[in-house]
Amino acid sequence: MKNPPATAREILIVTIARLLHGTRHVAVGAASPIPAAGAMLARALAETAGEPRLRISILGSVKHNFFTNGSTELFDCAGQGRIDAFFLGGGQIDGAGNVNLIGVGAYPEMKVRWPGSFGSAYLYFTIPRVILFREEHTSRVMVEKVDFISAPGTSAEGVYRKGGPYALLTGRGLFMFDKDKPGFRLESLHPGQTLEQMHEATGFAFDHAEKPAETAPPDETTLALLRGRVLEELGETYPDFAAGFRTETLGVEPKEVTT
Amino acid sequence: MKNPPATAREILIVTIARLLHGTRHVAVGAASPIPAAGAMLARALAETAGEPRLRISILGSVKHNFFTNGSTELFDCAGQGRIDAFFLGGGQIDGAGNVNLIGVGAYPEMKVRWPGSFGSAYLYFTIPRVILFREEHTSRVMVEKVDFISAPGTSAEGVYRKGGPYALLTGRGLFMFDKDKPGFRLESLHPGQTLEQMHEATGFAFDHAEKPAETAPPDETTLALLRGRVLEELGETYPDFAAGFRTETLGVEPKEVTT
Amino acid sequence: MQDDLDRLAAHVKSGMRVAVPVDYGGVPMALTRRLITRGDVTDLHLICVPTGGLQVDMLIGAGMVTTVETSAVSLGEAGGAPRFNDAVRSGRIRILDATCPAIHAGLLAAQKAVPFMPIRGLLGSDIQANRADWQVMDNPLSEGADPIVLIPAIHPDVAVFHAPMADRAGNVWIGRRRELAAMAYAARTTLVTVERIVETDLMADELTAAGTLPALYVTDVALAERGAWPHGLWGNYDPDSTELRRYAAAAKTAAGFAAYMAETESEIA
Amino acid sequence: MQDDLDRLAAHVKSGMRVAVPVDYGGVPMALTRRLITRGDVTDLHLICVPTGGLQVDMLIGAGMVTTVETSAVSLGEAGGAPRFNDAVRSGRIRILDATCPAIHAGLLAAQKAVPFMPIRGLLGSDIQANRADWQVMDNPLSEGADPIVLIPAIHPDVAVFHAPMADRAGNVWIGRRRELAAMAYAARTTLVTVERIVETDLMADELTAAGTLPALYVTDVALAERGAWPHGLWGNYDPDSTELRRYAAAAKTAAGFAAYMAETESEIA
Repeated sequence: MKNPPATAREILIVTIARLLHGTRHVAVGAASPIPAAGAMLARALAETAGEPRLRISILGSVKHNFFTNGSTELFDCAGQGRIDAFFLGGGQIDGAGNVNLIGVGAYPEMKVRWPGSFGSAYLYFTIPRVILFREEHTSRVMVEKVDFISAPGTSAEGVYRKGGPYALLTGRGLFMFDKDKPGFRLESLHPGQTLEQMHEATGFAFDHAEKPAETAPPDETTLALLRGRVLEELGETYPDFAAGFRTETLGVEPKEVTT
Repeated sequence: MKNPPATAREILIVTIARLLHGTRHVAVGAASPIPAAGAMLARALAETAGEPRLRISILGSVKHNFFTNGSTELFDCAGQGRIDAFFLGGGQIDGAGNVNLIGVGAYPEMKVRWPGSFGSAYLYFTIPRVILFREEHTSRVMVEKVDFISAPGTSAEGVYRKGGPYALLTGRGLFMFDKDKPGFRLESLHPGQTLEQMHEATGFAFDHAEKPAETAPPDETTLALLRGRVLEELGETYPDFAAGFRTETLGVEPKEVTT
Repeated sequence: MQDDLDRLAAHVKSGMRVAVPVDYGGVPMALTRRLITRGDVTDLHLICVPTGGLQVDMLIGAGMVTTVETSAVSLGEAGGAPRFNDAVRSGRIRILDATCPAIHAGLLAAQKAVPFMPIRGLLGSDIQANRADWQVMDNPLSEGADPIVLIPAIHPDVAVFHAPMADRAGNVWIGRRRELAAMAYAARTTLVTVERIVETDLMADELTAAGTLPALYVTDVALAERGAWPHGLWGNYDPDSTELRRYAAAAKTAAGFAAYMAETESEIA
Repeated sequence: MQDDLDRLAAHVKSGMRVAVPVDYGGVPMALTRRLITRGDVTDLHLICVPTGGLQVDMLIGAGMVTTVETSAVSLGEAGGAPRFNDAVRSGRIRILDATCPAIHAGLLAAQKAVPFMPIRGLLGSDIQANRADWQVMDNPLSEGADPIVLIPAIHPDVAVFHAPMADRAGNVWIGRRRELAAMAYAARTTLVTVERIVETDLMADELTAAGTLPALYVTDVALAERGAWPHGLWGNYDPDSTELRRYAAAAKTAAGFAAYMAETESEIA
């Protein structure tokens, strides 16, 4: 029996694993099962390929917590250059890679207030591969200019900056960030997406090939690894997510990607 | 049977206990049994008098170690104003309260090199009652001007300074520091010492009464406390010192103070 | 009748700067509810170390807060913090938005008794642009221009948190959650509630001592079983997500918040 | 035959900045003797965290050291450090005299990835006067003049220490001796010798995790029983004061030092 084809979620996880290739230490936010799954898949793939071990820190988790110096250690560790990749979301993300986690409208008495900037204004400066990850890709999220810069995408010459945006991954596609431009270039459209839809859903201009590639689905080995070992590892930290994932993948009302 | 009178060492310990009266937290260097004994006596006296508890941190000791954040915590704690008193020695001490823990001669290739300044250049600025304690009182120790300032006795106006010299206690007598002058004033001569001897042994000028007082011996209760409970507590950290002390006090070749 | 929680609560006075922990790091909810029930404190300046949750939302809902300095306030999986969001939108509280390591840096400056700590990052953010108290200067150790932000020391009047255990001498076991120690080092008064009080000396055994905040920094301790509920306490119990969601739904309006507080008060206080 | 100590020693190269611990804080003497026996390293810059003892004296005696940055070097109860004192007096080594919290501040700056840390005190001392690398500036957050010293970040190439135990994953239990963690955070490479290697996961139990330096910061670990001897190791064994005094007496001269080293070499190496 052949495996069912990759779901939309699996495409995201596999894409994240690709973006993490070659990293040694990845930090993942507390409630981020898809980035965590991507990191776990990257770790499993690295192990299979005999590459150096990938360390995954999941913030707020006791089991995947490599830290013993309180909540400041993540930031110290990032500053020391010991974290290669991290994920940032964003209530708004603009074409210059600026991220807004504060709210909509004029600061401070905003129309909509979100929780706050967390560590973004530091980690965006210190971690080389920051992957902007937001499943919702609409023109209210992907805006021309954010209402508030929690963390800027680029910095003026002379400003100490070791890190920044590396890629933007959404439910519609994958963009890579070009810090010299600065701006995003569409790398691939997820299966089922069109360039026209992408333009419509995106408030900022972006570079793209005339006919953008489609985000590649995983090969059989990778998919097996994801649905086996990785799903099991994921279940230890995100039991609800893993259970839902299993249902989705193995058949009840499958929201499968049409490839 | 009446207790034998106080020895020279006991006079030092009792004087230290007096200087510590009213403090809440005293830090003592690693190899400083006499200051430690003074602090333990002050603690016992405070307890007897129903005064607030005196905390004693003995550096390098496991048992009397109130710290759990590594060797930086003593300094942080002092900076926070949580340590009221501390003891400093000094290869040289001068009349301005400057302390030299580095050596004799021209720095850096000195004629005599001592270990180094340890934390003096910080603790002298942050702990209100720093007691300069050195049993040897000769003109090679008590100099007009130190060859190297490990820690200055006073600071220029506008310099952040919460602490500094409070008293100078030696084998010959007790001085109090006047930071406005700045300089030392002889408070009392230990039993058997004369003002003339004191001038001869001291390289710096100091204020004094025409007929300086004699350092007061302890009363019977204090002496009993010292020879009982305090000596027992001291033995837990400084067994050799406590044993020697016991011998000295209880009779074999007693070096008693003639009162 | 006055009990241990009242004795702790009495240290908190109107106008004070109160440091509170992150939602998974030992939130003293029982003490917070007691403060609200007593009703004698207003004008608090909360410092979230480095983010806040239910505790912050409730204190704001109860009208006890004037200023919040934080990197975020939310109810985690249960969504946004309704009373916080409402108060910010309406301008009823002053918000000092920060980023996590900047709050840690401010506390560290207080711990080290220095006026400021330098920090990388932040430049070009609107966080920085809105913090007049943070200064930018050129790194004096660099030859070229090298702008860097200085975070002034944060000196809380009071730090409050909940921990697994304390001993009779007031030593508190905090394990790896060393930001709780950082709060205590920086604060003038530190109030701790614990799940249990042990009869051993936490400092006597090197294994427990390694995770212990010494009594030296602890003003007072009170027993409060399940004292972080409905937040969780690491190694002891998980967050009660049903209760957090129940609160999130109720507190969408001021009236709903009041009803929730009246209804659940007796359970705890 | 190459063994684990050789593998560790091979990380230390001529010209490196090596951070070493205080004499009661886990001194890797077995590793130090191995470095001396190998004899292939010179021109070391030692950073004592914050003071040094026998280890520093031996490395200087062996001619492997060019610079010592320290708040003190002594053999404690056994007296002054003879090879250190002689080398300073004769100008054979460069001495960077510091004060304990300044060394901690420099390491903390590296830990925090900032170029400097401010520190109080020091002004008016000859320590400050002789450190061209330390800068004085006026506190920019103060209205009046408020001079303050800036200590540049200290970035050791290697940190070395001895600890009670490590697990198979390379997590190291340091207990309360958190300056060992500070050294590791600041250093590029961290080499640890331990009394024993345990089969449990030190990070899995919150009690041991609280005193553990994570493997993340540990480059390599080697077993070395009584690896701090003749220094002591807290909770394990006391200093061997007879041996320290024997060394102190022998090392008064260069020849005496050489004889001592030749004679005791085979015991350890």
